[in-house]
Amino acid sequence: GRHNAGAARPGQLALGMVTDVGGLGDKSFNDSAYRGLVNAQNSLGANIQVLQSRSASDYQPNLTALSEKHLDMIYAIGFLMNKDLDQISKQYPQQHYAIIDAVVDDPNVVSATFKEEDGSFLAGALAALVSKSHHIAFLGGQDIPLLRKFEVGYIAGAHQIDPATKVDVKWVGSFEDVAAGQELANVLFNGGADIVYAAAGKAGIGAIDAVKTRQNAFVIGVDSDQDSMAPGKILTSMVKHVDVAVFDIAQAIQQKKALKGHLIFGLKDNGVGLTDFKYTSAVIGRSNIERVDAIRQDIISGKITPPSTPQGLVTWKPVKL
Amino acid sequence: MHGIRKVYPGVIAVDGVDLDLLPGEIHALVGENGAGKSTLANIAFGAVKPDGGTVEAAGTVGLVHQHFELVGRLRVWHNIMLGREPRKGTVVDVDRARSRVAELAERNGLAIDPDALVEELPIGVQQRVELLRELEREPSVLLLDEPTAALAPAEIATLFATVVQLAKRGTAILVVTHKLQEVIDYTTRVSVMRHGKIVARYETADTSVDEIARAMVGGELPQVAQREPTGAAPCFAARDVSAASDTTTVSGLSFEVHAGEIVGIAGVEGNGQTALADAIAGMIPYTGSIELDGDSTALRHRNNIGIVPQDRHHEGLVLNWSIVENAILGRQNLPGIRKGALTDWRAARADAAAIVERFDVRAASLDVAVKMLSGGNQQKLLVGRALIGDPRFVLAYQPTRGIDVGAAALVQSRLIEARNRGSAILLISFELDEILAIADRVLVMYRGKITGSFTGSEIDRGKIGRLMAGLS
Amino acid sequence: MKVVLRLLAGPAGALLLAFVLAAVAMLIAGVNPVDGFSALIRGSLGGRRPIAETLVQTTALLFPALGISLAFRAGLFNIGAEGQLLMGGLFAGAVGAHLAGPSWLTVAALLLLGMLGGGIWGGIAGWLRARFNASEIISTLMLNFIALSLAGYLVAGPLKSPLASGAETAPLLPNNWLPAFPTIGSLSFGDTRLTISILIAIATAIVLRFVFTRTVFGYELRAAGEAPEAARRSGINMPRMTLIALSLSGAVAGLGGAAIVTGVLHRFNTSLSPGYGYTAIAVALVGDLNPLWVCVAALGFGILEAGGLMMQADAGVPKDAIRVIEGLIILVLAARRYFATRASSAPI
Amino acid sequence: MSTGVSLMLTLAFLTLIKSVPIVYAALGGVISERAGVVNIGLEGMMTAGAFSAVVFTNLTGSPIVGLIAGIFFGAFLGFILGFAATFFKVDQIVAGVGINLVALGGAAYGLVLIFNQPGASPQVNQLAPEQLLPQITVGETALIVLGLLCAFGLNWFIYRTPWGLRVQACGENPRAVTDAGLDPLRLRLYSVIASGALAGLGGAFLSICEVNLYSDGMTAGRGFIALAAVIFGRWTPWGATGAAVFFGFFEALQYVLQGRISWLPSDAMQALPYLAALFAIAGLVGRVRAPAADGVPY
Ligand SMILES: Nc1ncnc2c1ncn2[C@@H]1O[C@H](COP(=O)(O)OP(=O)(O)OP(=O)(O)O)[C@@H](O)[C@H]1O
Ligand SMILES: Nc1ncnc2c1ncn2[C@@H]1O[C@H](COP(=O)(O)OP(=O)(O)OP(=O)(O)O)[C@@H](O)[C@H]1O
Ligand SMILES: [Mg+2]
Ligand SMILES: [Mg+2]
Repeated sequence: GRHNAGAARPGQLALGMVTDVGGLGDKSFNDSAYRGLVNAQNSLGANIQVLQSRSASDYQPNLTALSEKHLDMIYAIGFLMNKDLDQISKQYPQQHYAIIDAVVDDPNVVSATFKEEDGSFLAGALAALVSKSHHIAFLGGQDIPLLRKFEVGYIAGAHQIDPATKVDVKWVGSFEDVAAGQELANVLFNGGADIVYAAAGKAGIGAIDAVKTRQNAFVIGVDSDQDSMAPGKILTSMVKHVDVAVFDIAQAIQQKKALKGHLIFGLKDNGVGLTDFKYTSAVIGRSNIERVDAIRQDIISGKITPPSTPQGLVTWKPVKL
Repeated sequence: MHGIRKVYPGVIAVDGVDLDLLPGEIHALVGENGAGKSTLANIAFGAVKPDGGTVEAAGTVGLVHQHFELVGRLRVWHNIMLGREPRKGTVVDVDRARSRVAELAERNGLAIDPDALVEELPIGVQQRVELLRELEREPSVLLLDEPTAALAPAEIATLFATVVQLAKRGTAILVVTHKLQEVIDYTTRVSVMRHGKIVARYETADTSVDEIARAMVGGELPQVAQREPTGAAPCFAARDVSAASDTTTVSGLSFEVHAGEIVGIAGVEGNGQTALADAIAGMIPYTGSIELDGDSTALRHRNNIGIVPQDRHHEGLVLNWSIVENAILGRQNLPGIRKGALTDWRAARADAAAIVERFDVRAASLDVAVKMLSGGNQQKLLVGRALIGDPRFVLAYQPTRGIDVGAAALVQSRLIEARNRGSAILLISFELDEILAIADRVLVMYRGKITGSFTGSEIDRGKIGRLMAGLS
Repeated sequence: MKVVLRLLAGPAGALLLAFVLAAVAMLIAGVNPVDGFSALIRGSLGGRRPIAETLVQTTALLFPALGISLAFRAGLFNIGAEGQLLMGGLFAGAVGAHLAGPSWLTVAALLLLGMLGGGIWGGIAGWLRARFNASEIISTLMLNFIALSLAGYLVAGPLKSPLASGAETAPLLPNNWLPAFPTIGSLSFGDTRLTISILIAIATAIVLRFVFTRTVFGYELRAAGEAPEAARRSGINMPRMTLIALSLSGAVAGLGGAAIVTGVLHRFNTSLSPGYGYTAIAVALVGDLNPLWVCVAALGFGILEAGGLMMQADAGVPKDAIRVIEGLIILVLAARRYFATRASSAPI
Repeated sequence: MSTGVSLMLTLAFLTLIKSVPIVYAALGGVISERAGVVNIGLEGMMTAGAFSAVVFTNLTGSPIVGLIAGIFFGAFLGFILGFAATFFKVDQIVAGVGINLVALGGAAYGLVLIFNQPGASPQVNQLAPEQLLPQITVGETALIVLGLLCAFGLNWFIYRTPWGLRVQACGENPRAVTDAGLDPLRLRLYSVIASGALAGLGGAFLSICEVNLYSDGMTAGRGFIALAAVIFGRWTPWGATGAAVFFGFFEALQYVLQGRISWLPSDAMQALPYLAALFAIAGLVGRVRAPAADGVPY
């Protein structure tokens, strides 16, 4: 098997991971987490095992199966596993666990969450700065609370630059339907938006496809660095470094460092952030890049607090700087 | 065919039969229901594999099934020309197909609309389609399994005229039938089957209806029961009923059936019998009123009534079910059968046993699926179900269709016995003889209207025949 | 020799073929079939916990399969068990997060709510068919998608748990959890996910069988399915039968959804089912629509599902290869009737 | 161009594009069911078509080869279902469910085996990606036209040619076909193979024409929608095509309307095609009847 290197040798770091129903290949946090795991395999010499889940009722047996193997760390990828992990971690108090995107308050669990709204805020600000039509768009996968953090952060960021910027929002209704992602991106572009922030898993690939043949139009990628998928057409990617979180935790375990119960990954530690505009710096321009960086500092310093829920967005006002 | 043998679970359907068909002969195959005629015909055709024996045929073999094998949702011409469609380039030459069918029908005296949808045709007309389909292929051996069961007398005559013509041209013909007069009138030889064996074979010229019938049943024919006088209490009443079914309409029908009376509806098929029967059964909407003892809902609720439907396979039976299960269909809510929410299967089984016993249904057991029964035995089951428990009112549509002579006499007797015990019986039949034999009163139907009514001594075969033909 | 041949032509041959195909699939996946199969058996039957997991999966398939059987028996092609299951779970989950009271009462209430949810969903299709003669194949299928949208909307919005960052309802109060499977002698299932829902499912099967074979309603339902025209002519109110049959069918599937929510997940979310409602169609048909055989078929599929997880964990067979193996086994099972008739008519 | 006009255009083109894959699969459903085989496996056949088209395009660089491969592998699954349904007399629905599992699982696993990456394939050459109109590429146009031709051709085949009439008879009463000296099993087998080929083509449209990669779950239930379209269209080629366009239209409509009606949640919008279908079938009064022997092994 590809993911299962067999039993760990004595002394070797043994890591396990349970994906959520999105599974490997989601081009989102499952993939990103897997990258972190592979990094651990390569640079820490870890032995890794991955179990994929087909439905919510698979989480528990999968977590149990790994727990029975007494690994050094078991990662539960995705907020949907929080209840199950809570239960399993109590059953195996000696076992260490980590969960991504949710908080489980048990002594043997490390929770890692990300400030997606902060990164998305930067993406929105950048889009508002670059947009010629003052009209940008957000394309979401499924309308779930986690994705709403991306949406509202993005809108707030745009409004921070120019409250008159129009932001269209559409949802694919799926993270898989690439064709639908493409057509919806087309609809958004044809509707006048010139930048689409595609936070839609695999369906986002469709948006990247849609932008390739268009002039003066851009997509902002998400989760991983997608900039090279259509060089020059992807303004930037709002990366969410689940891989970094996974790797950091593995490293801490190996070095027997104590871990905090809840790790929050934000802009400061590069847990979230924009890529380095490798292909697009010319289009964006120096001054815009500097403005975005200034906003980044303001968020880190606490001057700006991007909203993370639709309710928060309603009461949120652009911050006078 | 030599030493043909076919065993089904529980029955030896065909048991060592030898049969030669000579070119140019019309060979009749007769026998009781379940004797094995259809099985033998199907073996000759090649549709059923025999367990023993050999079949040899010079040339092609055609079979006219009694339970037709037609494609209901296609048109007549297509059914007849299936597999032999005339072409114009790569497409079907519809005009040629149509005219071919029209010509074939014309030549054989079987009127048909080549463009009609088969499923919308009455059973008698479907029979013609099935026949024409085989005639079109001009097989060198033609097997006809009860081809006349659903035909009117005039059609039977034209059919046999065709058959005789075919024989003259050298076709070998086997006719399975229960109408012994046809045997005498048209065939050259006759084989009698009983319990899977050929028990007698005659040159038709040397034999008689009686002799064949005796050979069939292995003794004397049962006598039809006597009618006894009954009081004439009104029971069933139709008033000014108008209705339309798929193929026929009726308008302004009014008549009564008294308790202890058999009223026969005489008429050529297609004159509204189906619409009338469907309206009475509550299967189609109608205007006017239909009442049983003054209650217009009684019929709909199936309380105490018995119905013999027209098409036993689709309307009457659940083919995959056992005799027991079928015996209570339509009666499942009667007090004796239904106990609270439950079915009293013991009572159902007793009823089934009673039907099988009283109507001489021949089956390996009460638990065999009715699709395993021969056609005539299925029909007997259907009639038995309608009559069991002496219902107040019985609607019998062609009750003896496909039933052998002995069994037909039995069924007629059972109808008369039910009448004698006070049932009101409405008999719809295309066989005038049957109506004349058992009806107390005869109504003639023509083009959806009742054109004549005859009671007791007024009943006059000639007058009725003329009215049936639309003459006055 | 002849006996062996005969066995090979029979169901044993079908199973053997299934195993050979599965082995080939494993070899392609780079897995030693011996490891694969032993993981399958260990994961499904190899001890108390695996057996419990097998029964959890069996239960999840059994309810929708029984619901489907009921509809199919009435001649109604219900392919909407997935949506009905979801609605049942949704109803139970939405209320279960808040319902307080004596446990036996609230659990029973939630199960009934699940039946109500599924029943409404089936009933809509039944009503459309009865009233407008609208094909239940289309409507039940469409209702699957609509259920998913509706549930997705509700859990992301109005029913969203304030605790969860994801799309799901708040956790069920513990008094609303289905009780664990009773201890048999020294065998306790308290620490597994096995609850009394398997007993409820089996009881449902027995009731259904009783309804089919003993009651007048069951008789009429089967008549409607076997020979609709004959049934109509025997006085059965077909539209009413359609409505009732599809509602009941949905209710049974919905009960399954509620059982998953109250017994396994203890909350509702939209990834409740990996497609149980679709696989259950195969389960119902493989079980010949006979409730007791459907139980057996569900057990077989449950073994595959539970064993499949272990194949992934221990033998490293990827989950997609497991799906292929399941599909192959279903294909071969579908052909079992052919093998069975061959066996009975094969010359010896 | 005013926004209104451009919106209408967007809607029109999107309708066409969203309909095409469903049209192909639905036509496949028509031919198979007309011959008496219920094809629940359409979804799997689309998946096979979509996946193999990408694999072969990747292998050869030619999307035309990919398209042909898509048709071929769809037809191959059709062959399996057809063979199982005719010569093995299996329950067609069970077999269809099995085929779906094998295809969906097989494609997902194939991604790992062939491209060594789960979830989605790398991008491959797209079939004629040149933009014809702002909305629509040359490849899409070609396959839209071909789809219409297929509908036209199937209609002609079923109602005009002798073989089509025989296929119809097969779905109604295979015994009558046997009696006519023909082999209904063979006719059924061929029909299901054709069905798979059409569904495969529909899948290939999704993967190498509309976009340029295969991603797990990208058929997103379209095979089942096609099945509904077959019934909706009363088992006729034009009816099924019309029903497919109906679904395509409402899918397109929800794309366009989303976000424009602020009080309607996006989930309600996504349910639009299905809700529309529910209302439509309720309004479709009259008898809708499957071929008499549809689904019955012979
Ligand atoms: N497929 C079958 N399975 C089991 N038994 C059968 C089957 N076909 C026929 N039989 C039995 O074989 C016997 C002969 O049936 P067959 O249909 O040949 O009778 P028949 O002479 O044509 O009767 P009828 O005059 O009623 O048509 C009957 O007892 C019937 O029940
Ligand atoms: N729907 C059916 N399903 C299965 N077997 C059937 C069915 N209909 C008829 N049969 C079988 O075929 C045999 C012959 O049919 P049956 O005796 O009922 O008809 P028939 O009037 O004698 O003429 P035919 O030979 O044209 O069918 C029956 O004994 C029965 O076993
Ligand atoms: Mg017969
Ligand atoms: Mg007969």
